[in-house]
Amino acid sequence: MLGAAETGWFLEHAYLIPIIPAVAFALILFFGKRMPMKGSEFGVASMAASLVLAAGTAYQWIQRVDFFAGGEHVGALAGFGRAFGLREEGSAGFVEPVVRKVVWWQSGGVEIGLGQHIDGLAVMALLLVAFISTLVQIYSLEYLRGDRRYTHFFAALTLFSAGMLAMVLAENMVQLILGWEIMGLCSFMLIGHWWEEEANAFAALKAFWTVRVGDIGLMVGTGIVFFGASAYAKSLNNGSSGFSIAAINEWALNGTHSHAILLWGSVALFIACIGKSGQFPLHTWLPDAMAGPTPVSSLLHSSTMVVAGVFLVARLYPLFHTGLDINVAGQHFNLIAVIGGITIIIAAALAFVQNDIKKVLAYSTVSQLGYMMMGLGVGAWTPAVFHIFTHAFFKCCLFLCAGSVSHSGSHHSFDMKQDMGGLAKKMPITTACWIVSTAALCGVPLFSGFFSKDEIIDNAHHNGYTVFFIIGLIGVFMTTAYMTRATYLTFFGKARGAAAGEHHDEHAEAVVHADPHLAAQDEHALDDAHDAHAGPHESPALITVPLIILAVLAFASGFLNAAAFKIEKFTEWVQPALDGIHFPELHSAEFKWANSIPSILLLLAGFVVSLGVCVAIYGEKANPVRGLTDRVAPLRWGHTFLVNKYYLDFLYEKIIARGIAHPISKAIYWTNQNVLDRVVNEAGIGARLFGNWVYRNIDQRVVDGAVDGAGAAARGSGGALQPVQSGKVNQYGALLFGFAAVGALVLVIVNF
Amino acid sequence: MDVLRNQQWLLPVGTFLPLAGVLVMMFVPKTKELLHKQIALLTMLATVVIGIFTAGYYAYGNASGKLQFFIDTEWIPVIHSRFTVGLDGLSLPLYLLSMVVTLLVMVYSWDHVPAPGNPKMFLILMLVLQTGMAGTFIAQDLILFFVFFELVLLPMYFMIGVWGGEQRQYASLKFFLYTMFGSALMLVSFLALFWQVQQRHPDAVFSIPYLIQHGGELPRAVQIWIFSGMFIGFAVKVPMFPFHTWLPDAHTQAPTQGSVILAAILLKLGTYGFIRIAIPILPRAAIAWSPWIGGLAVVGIIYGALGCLAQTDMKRLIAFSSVAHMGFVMLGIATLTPLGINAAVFGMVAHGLITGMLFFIAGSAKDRYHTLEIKRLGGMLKQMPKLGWILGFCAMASLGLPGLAGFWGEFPAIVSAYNPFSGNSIYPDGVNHNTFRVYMVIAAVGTVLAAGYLLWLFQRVAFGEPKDEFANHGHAMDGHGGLAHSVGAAANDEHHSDIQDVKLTEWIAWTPFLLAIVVFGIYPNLLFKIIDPASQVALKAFGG
Amino acid sequence: MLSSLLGAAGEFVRPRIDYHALAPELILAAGICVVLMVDLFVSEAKRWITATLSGLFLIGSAIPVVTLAVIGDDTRSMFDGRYVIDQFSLIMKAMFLVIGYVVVLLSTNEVEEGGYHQGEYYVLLLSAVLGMIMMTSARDLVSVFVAFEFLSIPTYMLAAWRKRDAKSNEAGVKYFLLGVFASAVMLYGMSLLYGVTSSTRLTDIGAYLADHDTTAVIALAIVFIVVGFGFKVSAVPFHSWAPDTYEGAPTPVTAFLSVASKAGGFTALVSMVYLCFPSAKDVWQPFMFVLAALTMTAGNVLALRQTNIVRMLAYSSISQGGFILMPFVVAGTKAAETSLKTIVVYLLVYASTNLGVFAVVIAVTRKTRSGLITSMGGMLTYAPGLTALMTFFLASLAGIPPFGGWFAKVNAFRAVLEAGTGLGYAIAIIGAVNTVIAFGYYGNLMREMWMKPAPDGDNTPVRTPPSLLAAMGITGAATLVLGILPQLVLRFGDLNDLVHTAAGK
Amino acid sequence: MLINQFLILGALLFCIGVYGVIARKNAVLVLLSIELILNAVNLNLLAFALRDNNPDGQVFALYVLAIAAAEVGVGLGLVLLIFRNKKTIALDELSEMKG
Repeated sequence: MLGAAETGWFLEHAYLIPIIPAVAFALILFFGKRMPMKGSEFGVASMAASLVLAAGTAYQWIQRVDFFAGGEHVGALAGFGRAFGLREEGSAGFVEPVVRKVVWWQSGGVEIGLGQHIDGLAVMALLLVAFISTLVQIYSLEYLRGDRRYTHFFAALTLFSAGMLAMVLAENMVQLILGWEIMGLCSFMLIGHWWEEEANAFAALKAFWTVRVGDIGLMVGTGIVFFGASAYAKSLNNGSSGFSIAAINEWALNGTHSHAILLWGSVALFIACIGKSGQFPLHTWLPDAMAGPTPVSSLLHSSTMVVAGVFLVARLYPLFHTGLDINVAGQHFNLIAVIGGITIIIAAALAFVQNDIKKVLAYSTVSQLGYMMMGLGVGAWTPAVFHIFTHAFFKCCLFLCAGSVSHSGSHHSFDMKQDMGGLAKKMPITTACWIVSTAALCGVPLFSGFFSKDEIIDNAHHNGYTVFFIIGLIGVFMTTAYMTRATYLTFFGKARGAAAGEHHDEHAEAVVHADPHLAAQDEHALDDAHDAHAGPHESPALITVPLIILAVLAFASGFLNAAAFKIEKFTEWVQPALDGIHFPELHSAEFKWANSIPSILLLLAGFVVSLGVCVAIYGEKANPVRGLTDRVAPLRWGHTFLVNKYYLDFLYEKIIARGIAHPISKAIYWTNQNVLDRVVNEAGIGARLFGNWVYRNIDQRVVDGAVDGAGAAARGSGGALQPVQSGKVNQYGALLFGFAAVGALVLVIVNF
Repeated sequence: MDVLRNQQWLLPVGTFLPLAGVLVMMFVPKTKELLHKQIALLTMLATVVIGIFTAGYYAYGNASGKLQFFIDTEWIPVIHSRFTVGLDGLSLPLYLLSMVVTLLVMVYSWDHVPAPGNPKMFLILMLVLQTGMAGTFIAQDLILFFVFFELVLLPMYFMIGVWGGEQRQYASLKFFLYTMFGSALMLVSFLALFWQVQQRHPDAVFSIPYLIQHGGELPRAVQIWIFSGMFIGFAVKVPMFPFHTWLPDAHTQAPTQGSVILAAILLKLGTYGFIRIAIPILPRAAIAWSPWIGGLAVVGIIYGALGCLAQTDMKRLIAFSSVAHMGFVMLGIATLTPLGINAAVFGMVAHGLITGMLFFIAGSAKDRYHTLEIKRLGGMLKQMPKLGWILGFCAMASLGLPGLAGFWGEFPAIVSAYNPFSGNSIYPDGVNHNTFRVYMVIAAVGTVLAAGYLLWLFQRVAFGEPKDEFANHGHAMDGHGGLAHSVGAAANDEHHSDIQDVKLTEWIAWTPFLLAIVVFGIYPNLLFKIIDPASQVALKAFGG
Repeated sequence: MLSSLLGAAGEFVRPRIDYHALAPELILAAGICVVLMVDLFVSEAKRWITATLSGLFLIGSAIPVVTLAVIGDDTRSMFDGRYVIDQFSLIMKAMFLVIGYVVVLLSTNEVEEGGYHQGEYYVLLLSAVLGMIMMTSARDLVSVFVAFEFLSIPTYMLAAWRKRDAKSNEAGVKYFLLGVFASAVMLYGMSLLYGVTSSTRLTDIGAYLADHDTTAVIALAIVFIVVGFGFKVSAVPFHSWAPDTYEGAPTPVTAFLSVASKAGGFTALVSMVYLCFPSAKDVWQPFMFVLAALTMTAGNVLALRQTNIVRMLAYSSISQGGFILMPFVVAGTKAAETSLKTIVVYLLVYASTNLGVFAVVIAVTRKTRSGLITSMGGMLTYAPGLTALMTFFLASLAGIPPFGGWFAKVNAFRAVLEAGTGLGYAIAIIGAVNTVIAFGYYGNLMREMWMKPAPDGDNTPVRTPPSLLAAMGITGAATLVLGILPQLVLRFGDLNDLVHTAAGK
Repeated sequence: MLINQFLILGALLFCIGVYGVIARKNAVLVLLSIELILNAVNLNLLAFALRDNNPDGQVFALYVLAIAAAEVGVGLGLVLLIFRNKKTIALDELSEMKG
């Protein structure tokens, strides 16, 4: 009964957004090779199409919100038979999400739909993903030109976006898992794109496995929540089951359930988020994932794969909010906040010791995700979501810049210390974009990061999470510091290695080994129009244009929700009704410049200190600071500790994985072969078989052994019986009559 | 019902038609190998056509809860056994699956008759096998079930023993003695069940529907004893954890076709037996046993996965993975909920398709490399991109990736384990939910291990560079390899070397599998809609 | 003094003789004479006629059996109930005649090529069969005894038929001496029984024993009688002759011994147990239990160790005999009828299957000329048909569906379980275990045929003569039918009359 | 009454016969011992027939005599056969087949 004003074609058909790329994936698969552009056109076209749809959806959603923002919709709402939540300052009233679905499968009375759950969050994410994916695909046209598995790459990339989009607008948990896992698969294919190299293949596996470990939580959690919520979902009788997201959220809030279920459910689900969003302690796969081509890294780490975890928390926020007692007076810690906080610090710390520019960015991503998680953890939902939004732009831009650098500046190397430095002059555009994005990342006022990140920190303070407030501030300092370092090493100072245009062979060799990308595209390396032998230079338009667009957004996107200037469009559009029925009642802080002073100061401090140190260490003239970590033991220990990533990888790979893969499974298998099999054999087939089998493992004898063994016990008696069969007539007679006599005797006595 | 009665002939014909083919082939001299292949193929085609008719006349929706094409005629009154056959939602998928799989295996055998040749006998055995399998799925009388169940035994025994690998004789005998032992116990418990029922109802018969009506009346202790007999009988076939040791040997030694049929159908006989016979007839025993079944199931999941990680032989690894996957099926069954049982049946079909496919790949790889030792393989993607990517695809399907068939067997099974016996409103026997919640977590861990061994296998076999011993022959990468080749066009460029990519017959035999995996994965309701009503009926005994 | 007794017996009345009922025996008897005569007058080259003739006569004497069955009114008894034609005897007669026919088919080439004395051979064969079909109707100690000797003595000679072959002689002598000894012991038992009950008519004896409680003498008598028949059915420990004799005798004769004379023994045992001393069950039931258990177990265990195929089959047939003895254990309980049916069914199945096995063995040994199990290797390559057939038969013996054996076994278990007595359950368990053990040697043989190469690498196909093919056809068909549609065979054969007399009515 | 003496004599003969069968190695002697048993049987039968004078026992005895004759005939034939092939009739020589 909603009028045209409230909904519209785009809203109704948002489900097309993931379908288009999915179809494109199939097209690329089957006809990709036949196409002039090797199938990439399908990818780009489909992403563009989804972008248009997403934009349309966003537009109509805003319309819808405005409609509901007005007062006259109460009557319309009455149709939904919902109590109407009290209105917070600056937040719209409850806006009915557009939920449409078709029956996907029903089993044992459960009916699972396949459809869309469009609300502010979904719209935001859709737009974001579609937009970034489009840019990344355009960028890849150039970046991967001539690659061996060009078609394959675009196929996987497109499917990847499809997966993310499907997850974003998932109507229920099963559909969400579907998208979630498809992303996992594609990340496997993309990270392992150059699988000829052992390392890449392994990185791909690692990514998949680590995420998969988290998925234990996803499955278990879904199960728990499902059974918790089904009763309530049925009572809604709008066809929603215990899997439906809307149902789960309302159920979590309506308090008709034991808190234990919520607690376990949310904990389990959060484990999944830890795995997906690279939170501590499952963050280790993220840096390794850099083995993939740069566009992949940027897509994965800006807006899609890794934010999926954060997205899930935001999506089921009522569940986590109630389950983990967020914002409950006196609760100064909760799982999400703690994990997020830890992640911020440890990741940032790791970023200092990286020489690979992409790794720096990777760790920065991890730490930013930490911010988002922490934001959600401290009850700052909107800032956290907004941070997803802004972070997408500047982080994607940073990655693409790094790609651009390696593509045209450093001869496909990512090593800041070896092959970079002083590129600012040679690659002005890239440099500019980089700096803008960096500023945004560090949260320089007026840049987008400022408006999102400071909101988080501010709210942490406001909601009484003092510890995390401080952590956030420290985070700001560290972020600035390591980004300054990276910037300095890459674009300033003295040009080194490839950046200086050196190409003596052993170095080239070194590079080949450092970067399989080159190894993979050897056959085209020569006729490459702008190949690195021409020395560092600016990248072509296909690369720079996306950079510029992103850089602009990295700056401007913040103004969607610049509390400082009383602009709260984002909040208005995205934030659901804080009515305690569909969404917990959150209280967000009033923005005051005063509150942001500490972070600004720390930011400056970080910049200055880091710059100083960098000049000191990497600058031309020698000075005492240089090599400090080698001379001072505690520093050295700290350094090695960081270089080894807190030995977490060692723990996972060497101890746990190898432990399971080798000793344990070997032991199990040995048990299987030598104990279990033995027992069964002996019980069933007899000891003889086993003896033969182990000691003379020859078919022939084994089987005979088995056959004879069928009466292993019997054999003994058989042997005993054989003398009886002596062939002597008299003995036969004796036997015959003897038995008869005995039998007779017994029976006679019995019957006397 | 009368509408259905008109098509009654479908079931017997569909089941026994292969035997007609056997009859013909017996009178064709074995030197005419081509003719034999043609006859066998035609027979199976005809059978599948019948199967399609069956599926066509089958009444879907809630009707699939009751038995259709139901025939109930006198067979052996002396032992109160009747020729009772029928088809419902539980059996239909498996019934059809068995036909299709056999047909495709025949296609594959067109140019893959394993040493020592003699396609005549090989194909005849396969046809007999088909009759046995189809019969087991339609039988609605315990004795009839037993007969068909056993009929499967000998052909498989010979298939492994004659056309198998190095240790075939050992493996085949092991397979035989195990199953024989199991089915002996099964038979005894069938008879015992019958006598128990007959003492209460003198006019008792062996028909399953009848026993389902009256089995519940038996006292709990009796039920438990009889159930234990059946349990061992079926568990050996499944195979469940402590009884599984025949499986790796049988699978590894069997010829490709044998492994495929084993994995795709034979293992299902056991699980099917649980759903069709043991649980509905002996509900109280089922409840008493379910924690143990579930326990063994999850042990099997973890155990099989760890076993896989230790393997050095590709085929043996796949074989072990069956133990793990059937663990999921059994877990679903143990929950005694419609959700779980649907998951189980779906899991059976999915596992049949996926693992069957994996065995096909292993077989073809063996044809090319003449070894399946994982450490000697590598870089398959470089030499045989299509084969390599199909392997990847199946690995993904097998580790339960949503959107592919495997997921719908695993995920609902895990979920349903959160609260088992939801349907049970009749028997108040104590049930501890927490046990199953622990199982649930363990099973979920199992999925990770599955990802572990499958991807590890894929990485070691497909990624990287080909090992030197194989590097020289086979074609070098021709600029465009990759996924686009994997499922894609059957354009099948010939390379004159012993390592060549997927062949035509292989494409024909495999494409249906691959398609089915995708289709069922994307639209699982195709199966669930059929299974669901039937499993509801099967659980009636619990008042669900 | 005899005359005085006769006088005491009173006026001699000519008994009414139902020639239709006696027709099978008469035709067979005539056949014997004819064959004998023909044998005298045809030349050595034409001796095969004797085989054909005897076959014809066997079929001929089967005709009245069929007619009788079709008419199938109440039982026909003669000589005031000392010679009875009832359903039971009709089934058994038919079975024996068919067995005889198949054995003739088996023998044809063997005897012809062996250059033995064909005429005499078939005469003896026929007379043995005659003895058997008499046994089925004998309802009197005397006629039982006569029939028993009638079916035994010819087989003594047949066992030693290969005159020049020491093994064959040995087989004959052993069989003979032990057989005679056993029958002598049995006779002694019979004489005691007669002494106690002062009648030789089984029903009278049954009636007497039903009224009086068993005394030591009766127990002794019963044991001795059972021993006599136990020897015939080669029940452990009276089996010791069987392996040696089977191995030594010509294979067709072995087939005959292992099937026909065993069945003959069981027929006698049935009429004894069900008519003569059913009410003394506490004497013979435990005894039967011990026999059955020993027989099936020892048979299996020893069969596992054999290397000679015929010897292996001998032990297998011993253990099968154990399974046939199984229902006797509960013959005195409420499961009496079931167990009687079971025995008949089992005999039918066993006869067809075992004859089939021997047919195949004969066919193969014609090529391999060796009695070793290993000589069956590679059969799949050079004789797939025979292999398949042999597999059927072995499967049937092992009790694997859908071949007759499973039905017989299921029946046997059913019978003993139905009785619900302690002994019944015990024997059931022993039987179940043995079923699995049995596959040990059957499977071993299958493995040889299917999975092993020919030992001498000679893969020339086997040439199977038509007579053998016919034999295989008959037995194979019978085995399959009995397995898939047992009802066809079991429709007739309502054996209640026998059982009801057993119940003492 | 005098029947007991007959029976005791019969039992005695029976035992002797059995002993002979088991102990004698000479085929002919074994044959003879079996004949002893048969005679014991006859003695019994006749005795019983005499006791309650009905002819069955005597008829039975006649049959036994006849058949015993036949048996002996066959038996001696076999023994001759053995003797021709092995030049001995000692039974413990006859153990080619065993086990």
